[in-house]
Amino acid sequence: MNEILRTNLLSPIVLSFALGLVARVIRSEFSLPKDVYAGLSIFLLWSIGLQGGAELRHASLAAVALPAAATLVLACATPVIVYLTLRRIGRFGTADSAGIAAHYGSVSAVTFIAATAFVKSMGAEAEGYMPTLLTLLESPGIHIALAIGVVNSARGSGRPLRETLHEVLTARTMVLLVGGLLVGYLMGDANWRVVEPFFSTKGAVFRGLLCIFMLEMGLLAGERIGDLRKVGPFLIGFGIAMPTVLGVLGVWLGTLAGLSVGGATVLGAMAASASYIAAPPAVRVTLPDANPTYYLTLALAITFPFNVLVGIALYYRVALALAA
Amino acid sequence: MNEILRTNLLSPIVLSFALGLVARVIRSEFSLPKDVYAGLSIFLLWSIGLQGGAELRHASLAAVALPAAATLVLACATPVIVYLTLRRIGRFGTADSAGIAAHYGSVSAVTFIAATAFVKSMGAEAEGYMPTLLTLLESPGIHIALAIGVVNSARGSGRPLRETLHEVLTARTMVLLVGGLLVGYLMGDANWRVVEPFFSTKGAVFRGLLCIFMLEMGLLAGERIGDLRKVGPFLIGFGIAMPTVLGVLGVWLGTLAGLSVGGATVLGAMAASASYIAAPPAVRVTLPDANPTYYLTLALAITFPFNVLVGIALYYRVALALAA
Amino acid sequence: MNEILRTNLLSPIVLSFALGLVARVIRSEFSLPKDVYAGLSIFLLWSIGLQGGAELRHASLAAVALPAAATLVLACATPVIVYLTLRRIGRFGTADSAGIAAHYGSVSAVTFIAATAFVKSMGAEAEGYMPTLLTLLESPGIHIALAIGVVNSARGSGRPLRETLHEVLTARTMVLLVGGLLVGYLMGDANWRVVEPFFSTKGAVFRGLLCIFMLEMGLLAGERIGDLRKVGPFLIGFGIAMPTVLGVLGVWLGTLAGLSVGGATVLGAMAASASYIAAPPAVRVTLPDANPTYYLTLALAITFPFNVLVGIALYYRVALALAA
Amino acid sequence: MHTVSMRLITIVAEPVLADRLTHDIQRHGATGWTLTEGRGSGSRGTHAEEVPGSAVRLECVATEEACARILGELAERYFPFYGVVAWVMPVDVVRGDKFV
Amino acid sequence: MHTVSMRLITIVAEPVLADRLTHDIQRHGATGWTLTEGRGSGSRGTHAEEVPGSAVRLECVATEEACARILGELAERYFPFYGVVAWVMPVDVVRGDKFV
Amino acid sequence: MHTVSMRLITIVAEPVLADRLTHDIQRHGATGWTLTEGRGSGSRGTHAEEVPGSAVRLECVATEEACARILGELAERYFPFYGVVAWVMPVDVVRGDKFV
Ligand SMILES: Nc1ncnc2c1ncn2[C@@H]1O[C@H](COP(=O)(O)O)[C@@H](O)[C@H]1O
Ligand SMILES: Nc1ncnc2c1ncn2[C@@H]1O[C@H](COP(=O)(O)O)[C@@H](O)[C@H]1O
Ligand SMILES: Nc1ncnc2c1ncn2[C@@H]1O[C@H](COP(=O)(O)O)[C@@H](O)[C@H]1O
Ligand code: NA
Ligand code: NA
Ligand code: NA
Repeated sequence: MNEILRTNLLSPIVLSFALGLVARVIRSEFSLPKDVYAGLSIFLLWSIGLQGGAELRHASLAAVALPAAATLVLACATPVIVYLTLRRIGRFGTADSAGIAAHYGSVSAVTFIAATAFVKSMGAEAEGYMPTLLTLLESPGIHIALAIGVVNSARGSGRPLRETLHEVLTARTMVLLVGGLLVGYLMGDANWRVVEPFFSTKGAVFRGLLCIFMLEMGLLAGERIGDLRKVGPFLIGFGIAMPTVLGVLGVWLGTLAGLSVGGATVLGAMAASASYIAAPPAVRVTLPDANPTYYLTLALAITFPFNVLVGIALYYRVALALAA
Repeated sequence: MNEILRTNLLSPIVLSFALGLVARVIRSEFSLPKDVYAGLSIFLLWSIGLQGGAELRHASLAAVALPAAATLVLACATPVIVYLTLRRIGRFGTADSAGIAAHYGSVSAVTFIAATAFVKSMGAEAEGYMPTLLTLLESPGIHIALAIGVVNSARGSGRPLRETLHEVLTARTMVLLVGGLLVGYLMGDANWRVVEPFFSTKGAVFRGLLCIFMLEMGLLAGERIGDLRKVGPFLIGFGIAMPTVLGVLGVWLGTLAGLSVGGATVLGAMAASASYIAAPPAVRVTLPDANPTYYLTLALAITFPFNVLVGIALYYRVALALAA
Repeated sequence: MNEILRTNLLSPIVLSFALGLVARVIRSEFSLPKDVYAGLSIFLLWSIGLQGGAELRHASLAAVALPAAATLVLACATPVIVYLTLRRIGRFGTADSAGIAAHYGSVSAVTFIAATAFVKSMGAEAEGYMPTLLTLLESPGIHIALAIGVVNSARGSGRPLRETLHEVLTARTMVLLVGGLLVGYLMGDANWRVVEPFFSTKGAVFRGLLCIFMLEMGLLAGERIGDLRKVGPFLIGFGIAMPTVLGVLGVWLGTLAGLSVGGATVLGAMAASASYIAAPPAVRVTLPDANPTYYLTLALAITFPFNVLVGIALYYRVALALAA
Repeated sequence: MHTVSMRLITIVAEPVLADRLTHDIQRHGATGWTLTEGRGSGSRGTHAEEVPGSAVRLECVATEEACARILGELAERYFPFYGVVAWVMPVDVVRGDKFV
Repeated sequence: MHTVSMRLITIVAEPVLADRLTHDIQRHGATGWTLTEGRGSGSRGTHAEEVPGSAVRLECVATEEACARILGELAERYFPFYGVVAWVMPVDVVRGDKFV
Repeated sequence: MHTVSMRLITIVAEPVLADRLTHDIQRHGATGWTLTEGRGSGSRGTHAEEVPGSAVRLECVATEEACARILGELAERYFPFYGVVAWVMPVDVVRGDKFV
């Protein structure tokens, strides 16, 4: 386990994240310009989508079917598990519980990439069609959690749930992931080979831009560190224990569905991760009573670093054990 | 023709454009950040210029002279043909006719690239010095059309035509295309080889960034779709018929001037295309009476998609026929 | 010398700079969007840092120690030389002298890269650990010059010097250079090889983006050309003579410390260069009495072009002579 | 120059609200609006934005009544939940009919 | 704090007009201006911009007379053709001589 | 809608001052601020910015006294050295207690 952790901690992705964190802690004014940050996240999502589509051509429907089903099971189970844990054990209100559930119900694309890179560096590359599973996991969990929240909440935002669901389905992340999947699939191998060096998630461009993006992720997480006091010990523990549980669940389901060790690890990391791009605005407008400090601090300052630093390596160990 | 069309429609350029269009139609809030969009268009124009300059070193003056002359003929003929058609047949006013003529008199760099990529994928690569022709065609047509408009228009903007012409000549597109041509020419082969993988219009970086740019082009075109009702059936027909006429004229002149099938196709596409970067602001300030809904909808929502989806393949068929 | 100059003047870096300059002189409205410019400078600094870190793994401490010492000597000597020259010979006030000294005490990363590229094209590649020296030279000179200015200045900004020094130490340039150095060092060779094609300062991406950055540098320098009249003949002469002196000093110290011809040239160029990213805001807030027209015009419109066009070639000649 | 007195309402809010606010003010009779992006700080620390502290600034010239209705809706629907501030001031415009 | 009463004119317009407007206001005696970029919506739907809906917002503190002259020029040269709105309001400034 | 009269102070300055200004106004009792980025021109030609002419625009709703104190500090610490202009105007706000 030590060697695994070491490999992970010295990866450029983790080091860049750590640098960003440190830069914020020493109160550097450095940050990525807004449009550069947005441009990078567009590039990363679009690349993941395209590559997923291109790889999908080489996968048989039969091979994808079971892992896809496992992913959909996760999409439904995750928000419910999170919601009930927070309501019953944490004694949180409806809005807060549902709001946090929406974040864990969806997935963090950067965690996905970090996991993909990690298993590759351990010599256990994941299945090529994993981005398809990412796309499947992106939005249903948000829908389910918001529906739970709205149904159980007396005081709504006065805004039809339908509008928010439309927004989630047509959000940037969905357009780029689903659209990229389609474009990558349709363009065919010859066209893909032309742009592959640019978009491939294993290539120098993608990996290099990802480092720069992780710098900013570190800065953003660092910005939330002061909020750790505000969320209290229960949520801090929750932000570590819950991804561990969900990650192991994801690895187990993935292994059951026939994924390789690498694939199961990545699915576990997806299940364990909390969205901080798609979920926050959707929750903000639909469940205005939910406290943003809770869900943002959990997603960005606790669960994201936990997964990237330790969680992924852990899920990999579990996947190895289950495969044996 | 069917196979040709299919190749074109499944190219990443066209697919990305279509995705952007669909995203707007389903009312997604997705769009490229402003600075990213501007940065991409700077990169694309600068790459075209550089590559044109680098290739020009390998072309003899004799080989370039005739195609250049053909291009200048097109630059003068296009705005006049468009202006007269709109005045005489369409019964449009001076300002509107001249404004639209300025757009068709110039050229759409993205259409140029789409055509270049298309002929290459058909195995009929265009001459290396084509970007030089693009540069030649960029601005004279705008000057001619604006001059026609100002001379025939009673109500001017109270602004000296000279100022606008200076603006057109020193606009971003001109600096990047003409400047890139010079820099690419002067830097020599050894220097070009160092940066070629990054700037080459056939390379992964250029093609990849072009896809992302096309996404936004699709969004922008989609934004104008609602205006199709406002421009009326005459202009919709005009936006398809006129590029067809100009495209065939361009292919014919190109073939006469000795261009290959690929080169004649690309020249046709240039003639057929309408500028939506350089022309709109120039027309807006010089001919304020001209209705922007007309020229923007024509350039972006009718002629651009027509050329990219169908026109280029058509001009290629014509070029093949003329060469035979 | 003629051949050397010619090679330098026809490099893409210099040509792009010249194009930007010309574009501003003919009053083109062209410029890079703000966020693109900031994004490019982040990329360039981060790449230099990473590559320096990756190369440092292959250098023995013994080899780096002497050049590092020479660099620190330069960092202390440069601001003092500049300050005394301006006070004693130029009869400038404390604030102006110290403000200008802070700029020459630091270093221009783009001049560094231009010098690195130049010596490589002359077949005399510099040592791989040069970015480490750049990082060493970045901030001490600013600290020393500001301290001189504050101590000798009656009228301060009412702001503790400590705050400004903290700002300089945590500024964007420092985070990216020092942080990049650490990340590049720690990630190890295998990880570096994955991202090297993207970040390498010899690669197509870095060189290509540098060209685009130089375009904007030309525009910014052009913007200051009108200020040449305001700074007067003494400072114009100073902006050429001082880098020559400092450049020769740097080359000499570098040669003494055992650097190769290429390495000594680059160290000379660093000593001769004036910062225009880190120094200006630090001087502005700490020495508000110092006239920004002086230090900005010197750094951007005189010394930067002088070094890039002529100085680097000169320092190379000197390094050759000293090595012989 | 003949000018007419109107009201200018300025609303600063969390970016997630941008689209809803522009719809709201048009529903209350505003004929146009201008939006700029920036950042800010106030009583609510945390915004649900990717970039903390970002804010949109919406301006609208409208009649006194329209501004009062807009303020009322803000107070009811947004003030309790969201980071929103708003202020109103009288302005002189040419072509007053444009804003009614 | 001794303050002087001046006028603040705010002009929102299509971006193509940015340079002309800054020249115009200086011609009418303004000593400075501030410009921010944003987007907007009004009576004219379509702007000749690459990005539809983009708008520039120009502010200028000047004397009442200068503001009146600027409004006059706007009304004559731009209002009939372009997407432009403008409003004027009184403001208090320190160092009133800076703006004359 | 019950409104309260407050003051809005707008400060346009060189970007290097942004952080200091936001601290200053909070020290004088402002409870919040909004900042947008733009560019401008005034009596001082040269700013020490990478991009010449860039400017930040800081807005703050506060009490009349707070605004007076802020203006006083600006006049003393910044006006002599830096490119800074500021203006104040009365505005009506809902929830006046938010700004005290
Ligand atoms: N006193 C103020 N003056 C100007 N803008 C303010 C003020 N208070 C708050 N704001 C802006 O309104 C947003 C929301 O404020 P709040 O609801 O207090 O968090 C902040 O992000 C600021 O941009
Ligand atoms: N009532 C309004 N309040 C604030 N800004 C407006 C208003 N009407 C128009 N604008 C701005 O002025 C620009 C031009 O307006 P128009 O000429 O009506 O198309 C729009 O893009 C808006 O940014
Ligand atoms: N009369 C004015 N109206 C509006 N903004 C101004 C005015 N004068 C100066 N400014 C702004 O204040 C900044 C500093 O002005 P100055 O100190 O005069 O150089 C300028 O960059 C402008 O953005
Ligand atoms: Na999840
Ligand atoms: Na054309
Ligand atoms: Na130096």
